[in-house]
Amino acid sequence: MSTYTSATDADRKAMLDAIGVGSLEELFDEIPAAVRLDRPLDLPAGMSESEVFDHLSGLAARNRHADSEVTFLGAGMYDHYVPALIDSILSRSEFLTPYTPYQPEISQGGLQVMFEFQTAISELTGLPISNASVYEGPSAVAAAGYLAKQETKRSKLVVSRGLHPHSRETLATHAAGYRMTVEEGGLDAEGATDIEALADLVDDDTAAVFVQQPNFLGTVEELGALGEAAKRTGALFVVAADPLPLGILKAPGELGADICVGEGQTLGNRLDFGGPSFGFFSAAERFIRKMPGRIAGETRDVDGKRGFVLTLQTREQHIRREKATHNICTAQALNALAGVIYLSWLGKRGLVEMGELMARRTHYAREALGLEAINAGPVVREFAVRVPDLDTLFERARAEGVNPGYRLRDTYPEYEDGLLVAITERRTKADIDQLAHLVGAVREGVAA
Amino acid sequence: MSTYTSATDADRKAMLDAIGVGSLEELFDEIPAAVRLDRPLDLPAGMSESEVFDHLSGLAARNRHADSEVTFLGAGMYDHYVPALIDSILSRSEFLTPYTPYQPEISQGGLQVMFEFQTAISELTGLPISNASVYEGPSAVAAAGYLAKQETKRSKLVVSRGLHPHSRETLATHAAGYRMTVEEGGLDAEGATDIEALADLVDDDTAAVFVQQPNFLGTVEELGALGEAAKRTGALFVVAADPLPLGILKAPGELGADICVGEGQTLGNRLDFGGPSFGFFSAAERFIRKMPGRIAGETRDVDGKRGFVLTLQTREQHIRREKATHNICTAQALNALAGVIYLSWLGKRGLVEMGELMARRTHYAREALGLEAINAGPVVREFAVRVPDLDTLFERARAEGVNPGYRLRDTYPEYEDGLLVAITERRTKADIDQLAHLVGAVREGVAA
Amino acid sequence: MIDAKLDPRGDEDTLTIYERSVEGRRAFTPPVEEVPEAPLEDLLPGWARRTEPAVLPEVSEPEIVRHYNGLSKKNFDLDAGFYPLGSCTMKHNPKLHERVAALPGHARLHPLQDPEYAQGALELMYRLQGALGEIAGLPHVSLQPSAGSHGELAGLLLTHAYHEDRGEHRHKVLTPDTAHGTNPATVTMAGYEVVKVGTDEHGGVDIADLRAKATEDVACLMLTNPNTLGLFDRNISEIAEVVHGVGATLYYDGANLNAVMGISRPGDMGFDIVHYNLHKSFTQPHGGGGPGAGPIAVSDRIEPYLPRPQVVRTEAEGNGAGPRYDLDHDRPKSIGKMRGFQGNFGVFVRSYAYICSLGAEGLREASELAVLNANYLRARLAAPDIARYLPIAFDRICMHEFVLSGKGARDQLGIKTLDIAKRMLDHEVHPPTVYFPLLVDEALMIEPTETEPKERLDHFAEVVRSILREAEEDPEIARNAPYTTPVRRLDEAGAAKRPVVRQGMGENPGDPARAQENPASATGAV
Amino acid sequence: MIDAKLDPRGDEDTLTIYERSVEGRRAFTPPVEEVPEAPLEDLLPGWARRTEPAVLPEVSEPEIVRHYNGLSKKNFDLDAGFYPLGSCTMKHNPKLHERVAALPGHARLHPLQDPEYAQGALELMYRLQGALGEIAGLPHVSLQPSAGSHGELAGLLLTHAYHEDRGEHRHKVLTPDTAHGTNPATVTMAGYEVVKVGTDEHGGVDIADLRAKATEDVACLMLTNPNTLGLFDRNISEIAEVVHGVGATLYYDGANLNAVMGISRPGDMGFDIVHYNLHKSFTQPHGGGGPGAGPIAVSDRIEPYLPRPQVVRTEAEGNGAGPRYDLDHDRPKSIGKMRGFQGNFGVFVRSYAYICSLGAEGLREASELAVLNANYLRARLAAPDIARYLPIAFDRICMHEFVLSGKGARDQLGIKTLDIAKRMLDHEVHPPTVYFPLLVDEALMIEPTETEPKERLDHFAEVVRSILREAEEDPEIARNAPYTTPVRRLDEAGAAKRPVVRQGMGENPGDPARAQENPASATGAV
Ligand SMILES: Cc1ncc(COP(=O)(O)O)c(C=O)c1O
Ligand SMILES: Cc1ncc(COP(=O)(O)O)c(C=O)c1O
Repeated sequence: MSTYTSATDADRKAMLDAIGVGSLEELFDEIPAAVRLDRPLDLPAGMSESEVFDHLSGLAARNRHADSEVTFLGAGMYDHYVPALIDSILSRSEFLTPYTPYQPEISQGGLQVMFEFQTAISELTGLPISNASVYEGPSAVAAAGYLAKQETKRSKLVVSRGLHPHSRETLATHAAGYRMTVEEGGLDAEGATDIEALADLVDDDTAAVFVQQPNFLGTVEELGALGEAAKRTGALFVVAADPLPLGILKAPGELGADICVGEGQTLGNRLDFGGPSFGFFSAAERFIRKMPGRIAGETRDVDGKRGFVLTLQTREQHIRREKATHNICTAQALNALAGVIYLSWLGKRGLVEMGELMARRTHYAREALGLEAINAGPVVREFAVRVPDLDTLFERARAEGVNPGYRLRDTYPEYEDGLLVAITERRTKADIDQLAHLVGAVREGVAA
Repeated sequence: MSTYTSATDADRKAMLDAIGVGSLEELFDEIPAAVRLDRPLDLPAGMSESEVFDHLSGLAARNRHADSEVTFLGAGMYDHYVPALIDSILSRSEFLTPYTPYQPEISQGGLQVMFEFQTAISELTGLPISNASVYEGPSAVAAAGYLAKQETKRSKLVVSRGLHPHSRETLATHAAGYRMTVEEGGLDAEGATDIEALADLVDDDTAAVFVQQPNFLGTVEELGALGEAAKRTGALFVVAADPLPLGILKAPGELGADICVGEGQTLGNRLDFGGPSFGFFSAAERFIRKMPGRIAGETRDVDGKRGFVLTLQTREQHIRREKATHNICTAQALNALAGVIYLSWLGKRGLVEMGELMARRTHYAREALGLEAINAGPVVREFAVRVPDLDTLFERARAEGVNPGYRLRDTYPEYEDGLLVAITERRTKADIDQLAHLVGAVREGVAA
Repeated sequence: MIDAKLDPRGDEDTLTIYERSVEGRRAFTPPVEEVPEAPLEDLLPGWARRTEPAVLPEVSEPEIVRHYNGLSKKNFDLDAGFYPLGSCTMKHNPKLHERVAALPGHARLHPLQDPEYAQGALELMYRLQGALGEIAGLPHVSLQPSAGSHGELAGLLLTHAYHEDRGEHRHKVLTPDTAHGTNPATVTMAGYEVVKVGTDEHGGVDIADLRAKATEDVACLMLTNPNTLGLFDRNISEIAEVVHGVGATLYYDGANLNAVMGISRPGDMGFDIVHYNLHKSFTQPHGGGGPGAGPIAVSDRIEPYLPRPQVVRTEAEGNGAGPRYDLDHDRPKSIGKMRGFQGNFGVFVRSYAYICSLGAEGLREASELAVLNANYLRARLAAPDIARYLPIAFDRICMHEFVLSGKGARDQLGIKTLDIAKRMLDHEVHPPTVYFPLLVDEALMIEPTETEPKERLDHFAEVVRSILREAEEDPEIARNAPYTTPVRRLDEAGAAKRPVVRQGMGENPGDPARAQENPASATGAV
Repeated sequence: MIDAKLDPRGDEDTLTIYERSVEGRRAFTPPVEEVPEAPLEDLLPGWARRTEPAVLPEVSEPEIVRHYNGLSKKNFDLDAGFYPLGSCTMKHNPKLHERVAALPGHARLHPLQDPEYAQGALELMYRLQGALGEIAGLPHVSLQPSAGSHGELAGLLLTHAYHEDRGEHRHKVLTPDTAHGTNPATVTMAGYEVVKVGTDEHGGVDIADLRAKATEDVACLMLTNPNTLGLFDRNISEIAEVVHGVGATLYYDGANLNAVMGISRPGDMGFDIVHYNLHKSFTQPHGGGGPGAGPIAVSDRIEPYLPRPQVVRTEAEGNGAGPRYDLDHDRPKSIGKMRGFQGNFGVFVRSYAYICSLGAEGLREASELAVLNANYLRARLAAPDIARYLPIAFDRICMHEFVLSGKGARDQLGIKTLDIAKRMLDHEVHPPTVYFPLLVDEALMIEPTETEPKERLDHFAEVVRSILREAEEDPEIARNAPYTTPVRRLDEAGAAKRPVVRQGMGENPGDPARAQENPASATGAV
């Protein structure tokens, strides 16, 4: 008998009697023989808890994780420290196991968390409305595209090449469903979005223009100018942002963004080989009834006591069905909880300190490596350089337990020898110096 | 400012004003200058959370733990699997952070756990009274000695050499305080307590006789006969038992034990380099007002609702002070909780299955190794053998990531070449075969 | 019971973390800085630099913990009691899964780690793909979608790509009137028009209606089987024939897969595309609204269009070496990506652990017991004193769930399904899904799952009985319920009318004194 | 507020795990057996074999989790709110500590692992020894004792060994009348006779009385400073002189160390032996009654007698190599062992992490703020409308805690300290320690600790005020409190008179039907 179920033989008998059938099989008489599986599933037999643990530990041991090497790999997810209080709170069954809060009277904890989360995200992005989470970063970009379609009824989406390749591809995939086209504007010689090239793509049929802050190469984009170019013909200006550096970067909402979305992993979520984390979605107030996803709102109960509910539900699939603003149902509540705990943990001053620390170390690293910059302009957590002998560097570095970063050629063939280096508070000066030393050694070897 | 405290500068000022002093220092004017420390403590500066984590991870990485080798090391603590639900429940602040339940109305959770724990321990030991935990195994033995002193007013304690060396030494250390002497009876050629030798030591001044089940070599002792010998002159018969094999071994209480104590680590507690775990203490009903430690009892509240309280407190130090039955205050409540969850997890049938599994594998291992047995009689989880070239075996085995067990010569010089091999459900047939293969290889090498 | 005078507990428990903030407090210390202390002005130009800090709470660690622990206590959860939320499969979440998901080799693995150094993760995904494919009876699996509705969207995008690739331009998608809301919402998002198909008197698809609507312009029929009434559609093979007859795809909404694991497979029923809700059938904890994962499985003809990358396995070349796992990006007909990276890997770990624990037999037993529990509870609730108020919508053997109608209670007792649900809160059980499926008047959709013991089902039946009996005496009790919860019925209409969706927006009912401690920031968000 | 008719919640919540047991259910599956399936009869002789299985609960995993989660909700805990339990130092337990203690290198390390393969653990212990020694101002530390009272016993056994080694046979130990109960209990366990020393009008040791009782037969004076009144004994140097003058040792009960870390050191005060409560000053979570740890530190003359083994450090011999840590068992004068293995290592990890986090400055600040918080709360409670009922026992600047007397409330309002404490439960704060120290009539011993924010102290003062004000109107409210807790006042006398200390003992008030499902076992324990 399974250890997750309780039905003993005696239970089964009593229950079958109450139902009025003679056997378990009889319950499945409803299923025509033609579509019944007449053999056991071709899967291994069940295992005891310790055996499953051993099996999965064995698999996990074959991954080189962020504590088993010194990693400069970022490119969308970053090795930040997740404080222990997040584990402690998230592991509570009261947060871990409930469904979406359909019964607000017994879900005030989760609902208030959403309200707090929405507040914090609005603070970061400078946009007054935020939902309670979407799946993750790139699909949040796609969700912004859908809002733009519904809002403008136009059929073209314009993206900067500085937008994460996964976001661009995800948007394109979704755009096929939206029956929209996607056009891409390139980067300039500084690794920033080429404003003129982008402006040239924006026309009367453009529903939205997408840029990323900082962009994929780590460049801090001039959002103000980009926004102006984007909005000339009434397109929406959508900024995809890493929320963590927003502690030191001007809020997208202050620089003209209509919508700011992003990947929330950097806010207290594990790397988890790419998920689950959360996406966030914030927008100007006029979009409040066009937002995707759950939104918690404040209200009062019949006794006048303050409380929270899921609100503006007439936007949603379970009420509006084919007219819904989005099809999302299950989102990323637990990950968003990690996000708001993380932001509370950092606090108002810590967020700035974290941003400053990253910016300082990033600049230090760019100088220490002494390589030709692909983006020489402002950077805060990541930067791209050209490495004459990239493969040799990787070979040597990995043998020493160092992961130098992301090879741009995989997604940006124009930067064949490009290396994207990410910095977090986990990368100490000693780590950076070690990478610099490796770079130096390889260059000498190449020169020799 | 520390992140665990909240007093901002403004708070401090307001609070000092309310107190009516001008500075924090003033509060310490109470302490004479002569005994004030006039320098900072000679300790490193504080660190951020991630730095502390890195530092401790670095230390932890320098330990070879039970998942990083195949270990046959037991000798009092054993590598059993701790099911995940224990972590989940123990990590709840409601169990982790409260004090001893001095206010029963807001401690019913902890108190009921104690009641359930006491019930389960009584079931295992076959003795009707159990307390809610003592520190750990050897000091539980010492606590039994103190009860025996108070009960019999006699001055001698007799121990079997089969009692864990740590228990014997701890008892002797405490006996110095009790103003009692300790005499030791040896083991026979089969590695069991030599009943006659023990009987010879028992006289009219003997307060208690101590044996262990299974004994340190793993031998299952004939408790019935030992108990008879022990109790001839009115001494108490104390059995120190590993609670896990009690699923298949006759309960000490059925075989004449007056007191059964033991180390609880094997019941769902981590190895933790030796602690914290818990000790248990169970006894015949006549000792109910002489027990050490906390005891939870069932009662009712003013509305007639069932509830639990700490009971029989007139035994304890906070009421009885110098007349207390023991000085224990803080015990091991959280570890005992792990114990009762573990026993509920195993359940009535699982406890037997676990015992059978250990016994089967233990016998398999003893045969597979093909070495001369030190204890050829019944064993259930551990056994002792002679290894002609013990040091070579350790050298080779450790190089292969195998820890063959415990070298008896450290505490039993009479078994110079003795190896104590422990088996748990974590040691698979393949592990045992690997050890057997190593033993074979070394013997061939020795022979050659 | 407690009279107001005796209960001094106040409203402190509704303060937000912002309202607990005091300037200067903190829970975070930055690590020691070893690199040169350049001022930010030197590193970032003025146009990029934030001048007013974002307003975040300022709270010490102990008080953050107390705040969120306190909030948690206002949630009812699956580990607290019975949670028969229909269509949601609230089965036990084994604690082992949290442990294995937290292993650093999983939790701390970067998604762009070279496959060479992520062999364990890729093997796990590959094995999970294989197991899911076997369970659905469809060979090709993509783990990428993030939830059920995301899987649905992927499914329709695949359908679109498939038809376009054949030069067919189709515009309609059929959904039964019992469909979950995500189905029609997805249809619109995927660029199709929804055409509703009716339900017959047995609770299945109205075949005549289907035949009428299944035209050459139809791209897909989205179905779940058992459907949202908890009934297995016996005509499934005929339905498949009709749909395939017009060249459309048949899509399986896998939310109800928990009824048929190891018993009947969507692939064998004729479905082309299936999504799984790993957070339902495969027990990823729901987290109060996610995370989940919505992998999809497809038949051969759909395979070329699957999202990229796919996890693939290459057999070893040399001897001794094991197989190698890789991410295959080179899929020219792929629809592209549904999201970043490879999907919700942490969810995969848990669901894979679940499949390992249960094995073939255990999965089948899980479905059997889910169906046993549902039918037993159905039988208990068929007692005349209950069924006269809450008759079952379709009186048949059900699968893993069933739907009652609250029509009788409304008409005879004057209490609505909502009132019954709210009164259940006082009994410390979670109410069923209510007012869905739309087809059933005052619906109560009950899914006990296999992990509930018989006593919980018996208790639930008694709760229902006692609520009805109480309402016979005094319907006001239910109408004004709940009474024992942290808050009572909330003004949802008011919340939607004048939305306050963040701290300080509109009228803030928080303590004004505290509000002043957090003056509005430059962005105006707080 | 809820009237009985509206609250259907029953007594189900008091069922024990035994009462939830149903024969045949299980949460455990044994691993697959690969070795020969010998029947137990072949492996164990009949005299050794159990015939009737021990009665343990039979429950599935989900229901075990629900049971214990449910129980947990009936506990008030430090993460729930203010917990000013005097003498217990209920300071915040940082969550980081649970994480580092759970690292497999710590949690899965066998205590008898060869030191060579346990260098990290030994280094941690060595570093902790060093830090504790520095904090106490005594150079030699043994981490072995399991709790404070165990440390006390170790201290007296050391004293005994020390004197015996010098050929001195002493029989008495002095303890002040303010001493914690463990002190006299320990004295008896260590074979000595207790001699009580009085308290002077400032709350310190009565020096004259001490001088009179400090004879050559005295082995030790056990003291805590600040003492249990929260007062620092200004005469400490004189006291030390008197005690040392007769050749006795001076023992420091470290339960109150949290007042003086980095400010004043027991070693500098003249103490010979100190114990620490790592579960107090060094924030090991209390776990509802343990685990803790009670390391000791001693002066040079006591060092030879310390328990074995000791962790020692050997400097590297070759160059490049680091130091090596070892367990030194070769201590001929050692008193032996206080327990198995090396002590509660898991506790050491947490306390070491704490010391690393705070550092020298942070530890001092912790003590400063503990004293600030105590004095602030003292000042708040000195308001005339409170102090007239609850005057402070000794009106001085206090250290980390202070003691009020409930005499006024009892005499003028007719409510006892116990009533006030019970009424606090309704306010969701933990009451102070009550009726200790014995010296103070109707004592309330209040220790806020440094981790409480000012608002919590203010709130507590308001709670006290409101309870007193309410009692002025109607003392019955407090006398019958609490009202809002899972149970109300319990019959403790009855429990002690007819003790029921396990399931099924004596009269069992559980549901008799359920009790029958668990028939008594052979051992009669259930
Ligand atoms: C029948 C049905 N289909 C689809 C969904 C959507 O799944 P998800 O919430 O994972 O997006 C649900 C979830 O409630 C469902 O019940
Ligand atoms: C003053 C004092 N001494 C000694 C002790 C005993 O410490 P432990 O509970 O760790 O044995 C305590 C604990 O309450 C105490 O407060």
